Amino acid sequence: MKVTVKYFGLVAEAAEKSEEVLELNGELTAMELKSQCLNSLAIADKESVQIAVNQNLDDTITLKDGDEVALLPPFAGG
Amino acid sequence: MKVTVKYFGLVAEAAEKSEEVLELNGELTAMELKSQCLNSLAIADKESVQIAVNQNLDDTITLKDGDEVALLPPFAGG
Amino acid sequence: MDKKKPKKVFVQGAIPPEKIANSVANHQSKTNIGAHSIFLGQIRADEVEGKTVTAIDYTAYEEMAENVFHEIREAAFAKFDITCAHIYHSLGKVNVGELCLFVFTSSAHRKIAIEATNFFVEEIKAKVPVFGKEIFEDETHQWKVNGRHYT
Amino acid sequence: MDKKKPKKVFVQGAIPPEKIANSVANHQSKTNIGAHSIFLGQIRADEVEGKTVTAIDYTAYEEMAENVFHEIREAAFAKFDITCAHIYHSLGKVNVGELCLFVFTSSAHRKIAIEATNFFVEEIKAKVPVFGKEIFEDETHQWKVNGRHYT
Repeated sequence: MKVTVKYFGLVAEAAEKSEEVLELNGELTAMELKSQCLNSLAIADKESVQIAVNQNLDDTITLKDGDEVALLPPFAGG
Repeated sequence: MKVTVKYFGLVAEAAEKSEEVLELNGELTAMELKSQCLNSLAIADKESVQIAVNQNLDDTITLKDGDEVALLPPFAGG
Repeated sequence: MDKKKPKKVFVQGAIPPEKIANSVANHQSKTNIGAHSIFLGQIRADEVEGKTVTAIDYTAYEEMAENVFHEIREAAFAKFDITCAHIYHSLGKVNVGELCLFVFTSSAHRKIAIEATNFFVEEIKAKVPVFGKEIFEDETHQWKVNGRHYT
Repeated sequence: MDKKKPKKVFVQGAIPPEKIANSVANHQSKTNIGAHSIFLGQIRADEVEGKTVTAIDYTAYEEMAENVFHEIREAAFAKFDITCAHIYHSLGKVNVGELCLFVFTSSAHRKIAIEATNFFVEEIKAKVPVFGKEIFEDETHQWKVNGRHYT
């Protein structure tokens, strides 16, 4: 199955990309995908990165084909 | 002794004047002067009128020559 | 000290919206500011016993009022770590929909600016000898009292 | 319903002070309004380890952010008896001294407008996926985190 992963802010900077489409095999939760994506990246505080699945911040969601996933560093609006 | 009395808002309207100079005989507190000035006026809530002596809202002050006294209805700023 | 200088608060008639833009623009060179908090009072078309307010005519015990505004400023600067504070209040006639009060505070941090603006608004309503004649469409009037409609 | 209509919050670059005057002027025909409360965020020249911030470059997960802004608006209208509410947030580069956030609420009564503006500011900072790259004078940068400097 395919999911689109979007990278923002310092995560996009560390990943040197803003978006990619991943081909996943088997069941995977949002949290597992987050670990996999952040694993090789030079990010000091990986705990502070949140994952949204179809704009929903619940990281226990099991991914399904066509999901849009976003890796969100700490918010800095305002 | 002479004191200047200033009237504002609904007190000025009821008194039909904004200022007068009164010639007072003997000792008088601010509260006594207030009663005297408001006595004959058609004002529904005389309790709500404050008196300032030289811009000071303490109505127990004893008046002295040259004081500026102001009769102030409820504030409505803002 | 700039912040201690007495400033004239009263303006004749309504406060134009452009005054807000100008005041904000004047603070863009102060780069220690992170937050501005603004309160504006606007004349409402209140209905009282079937008649509608069309304007408020403001008068004040001006000398005392300017001194009280100044004391409120001093208290605000003692209480809050604000960079600047400006207050403008109308005198004379202000029509429905127009602005009669403009409070503007700035600080490095948002909570301070917001709390300072609230402090100014509450203090002004409670302590400044300003009087308001509410004028109805039929030219009759009644005297406004803070706390009666405006809570 | 006007208040339920999704509105675009993001603007490119700094928010000009004139936008505030225009927004206020647009509300002078709404004669049930008695109070406007405005919050403005301005870019501070913060010093970090001897270097000074000269700008913040804002990016966002735009689709999600616009939806979250909309949810915050719905929550605010459910919680507070406000007449109107407007939010504008910058995207892209905003220089020191310029405005990046404009929150504007109106109500018949002052306390409601003031509380609603506070609610918006806190909710926006906590919930909207906006990211800020603080750019220093030497072209290096660091990523801004809410709550670290801005409390």
